[in-house]
Amino acid sequence: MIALLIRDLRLAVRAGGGFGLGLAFFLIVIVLVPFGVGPEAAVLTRIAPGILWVAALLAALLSLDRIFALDFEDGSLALLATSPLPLEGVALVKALAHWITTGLPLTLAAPVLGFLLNLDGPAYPWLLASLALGTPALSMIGAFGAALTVGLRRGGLLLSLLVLPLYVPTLIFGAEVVRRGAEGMPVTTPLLMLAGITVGGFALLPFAAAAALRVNLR
Amino acid sequence: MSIWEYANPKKFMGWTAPLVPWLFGLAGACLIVGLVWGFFLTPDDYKQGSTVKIIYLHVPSALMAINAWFMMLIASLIWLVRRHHVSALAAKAAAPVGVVMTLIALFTGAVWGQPMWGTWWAWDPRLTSFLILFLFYLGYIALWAAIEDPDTAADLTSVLCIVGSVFAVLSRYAVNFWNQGLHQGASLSMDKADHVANVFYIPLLVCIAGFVLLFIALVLLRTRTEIRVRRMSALIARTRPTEVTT
Amino acid sequence: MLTVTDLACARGGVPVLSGVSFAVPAGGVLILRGPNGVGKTTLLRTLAGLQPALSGTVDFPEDQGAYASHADGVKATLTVTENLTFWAQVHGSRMPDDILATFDLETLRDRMAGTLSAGQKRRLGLARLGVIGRKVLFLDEPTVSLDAFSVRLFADFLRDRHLAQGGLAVIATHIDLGIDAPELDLTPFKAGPQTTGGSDEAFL
Amino acid sequence: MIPDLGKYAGPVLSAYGVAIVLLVGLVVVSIWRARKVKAALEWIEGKRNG
Repeated sequence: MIALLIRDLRLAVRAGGGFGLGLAFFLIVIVLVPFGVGPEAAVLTRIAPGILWVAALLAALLSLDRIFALDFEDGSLALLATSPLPLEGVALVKALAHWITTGLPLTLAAPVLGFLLNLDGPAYPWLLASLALGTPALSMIGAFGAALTVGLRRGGLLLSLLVLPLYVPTLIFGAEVVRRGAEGMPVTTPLLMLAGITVGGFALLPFAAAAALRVNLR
Repeated sequence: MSIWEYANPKKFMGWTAPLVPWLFGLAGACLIVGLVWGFFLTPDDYKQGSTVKIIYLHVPSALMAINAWFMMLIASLIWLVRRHHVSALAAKAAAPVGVVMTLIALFTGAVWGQPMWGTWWAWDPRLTSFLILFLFYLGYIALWAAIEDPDTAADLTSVLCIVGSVFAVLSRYAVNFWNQGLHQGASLSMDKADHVANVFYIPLLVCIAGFVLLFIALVLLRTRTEIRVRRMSALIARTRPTEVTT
Repeated sequence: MLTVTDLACARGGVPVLSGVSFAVPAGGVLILRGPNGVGKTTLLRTLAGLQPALSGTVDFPEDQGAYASHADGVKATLTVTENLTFWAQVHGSRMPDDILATFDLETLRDRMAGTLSAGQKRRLGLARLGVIGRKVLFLDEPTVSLDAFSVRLFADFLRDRHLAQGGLAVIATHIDLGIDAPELDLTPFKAGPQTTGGSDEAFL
Repeated sequence: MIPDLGKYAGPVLSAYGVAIVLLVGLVVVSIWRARKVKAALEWIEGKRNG
């Protein structure tokens, strides 16, 4: 499993686009928002938590279809399926690799982009915490969606349609943590719910993803 | 004879054939009686005025929007565990019915709330939940449409339905949490039925019965169509090789 | 030891083969023959467990099967050594020192797989079979885009390393590998249009 | 015979209208497709037997 993780990370680094594209997309969305809503600092402060979360979510969505598609096309996935690695483990590791190459950089970049949106001072630690806790769930849910659509020719668009509704709870609790953090309200409940989604997702979704992969490999 | 025998496609076609027209007739009768009674013969609510008449459409369609998904979940589980083809096709057949029910619930809900909120769309937790349910239905139907092999499609949509159910429940709680306090007391939906007077309650029950019967009739009819489509493609697939060799 | 009994398999829900029975002893090879579309790939994928059989049994020691086709999972942005080490690690084994020499890849060991020629890439894909330590190989057209020299390298590997150590293989191929092995023509096992089974069965 | 709907006539009537159109539309589409598929299947079966 560690070998698979290292291979996926190495592939992502060498392919180049992996990190860069998601981050650049995140940056561009954040830059575009003030053009749409106007430069008023108070307005930006108010919508910053939600915009940051939505933009991070969309940036993570961009690279989802690559989680399994490349390995499916060149036959690696069929070879992995007949290897001693359980497909559940493969799905888990692939989601983890996706998080390290997209979710983690997004989390680290978010505070910088928070300045652009005039995010309130007390919200910064909670922005970091909520993204660090929530983006793994985005990757795991996305890996499940990617497993469902891996055999399809026009899977990319369908993948977004399937995954975005599944992202609703994560988005709600994630943005709520930041909003409450900004207003100095207690954040324990949404933070716990966010952690619950991530832990539950990583515990259960690999099984669903592996089941979908087996069907698609038939 | 085991109950599962009825799930054999041939048997299913046999025993549902005489049932469908009766169900449609009964559903139509219930709906006409319930809706006419509700629309013409019930008084206006002293507070909500004539908007209370929307309850005869909103509550039954909202109920069926959720129950249709629930039925799809059960059918998906049966398909995954016992691999009865009719079960998978019934889930496929129910989805568009569920979509229409969700649309009706959304529209009537928004229209009902309009005079109260002063706007056509309010992010009321209940309404928002139905909007999310609508998105789940869309994804489910799109996945069915995108996969060519019928068994693969049945397997994958079943997995999606199960995972989707968990997330739909989660979304319901998330949405409640997200919009707590903003529309307190303004939410209007099923629990309303508990404390409405009998004048409203009896026609409402007739309407609910009508919607349930209509749902069953539609699902049976559409499942029969799906079985025929499957049989058609199976016949075509099996005859093609002989045509090539002869 | 591989034993196949009365196997039937389907492609896209339609039965293509039925009543397939054979046995391959340790150290033996079986060559599958038959025209395109007869179901060689379907049979191999079913044997490897990638798709379920309609009926019948496939019996070989657990966790000893490996499948390989022309899509052999070679990553263009990994070096030759990295590609092979990865598959060795996944299978919990170590890369044998001489495997690169066996497939004439020694001078290429630190090249990116993406810069190899088609034939070299195929040799790399086949070298994977030498590092995973599996005894029962299911090979689908392993010699596609190999020249005569490379085919001989592969045949030597199969005979001297794999079979000599008690491995066995089922191979679908159109060319002569130069290995003395029984052949099985799949044409007689072709499922007719009236064959029962398949996912459409219930609807007919 | 039409009851006095007061100031909410628009919302109430549109709710009924849209709901009934949607329901009838769904029923009509379902029945139409059922008929079409049934005819097509019978044609194929007839060709196979005949």
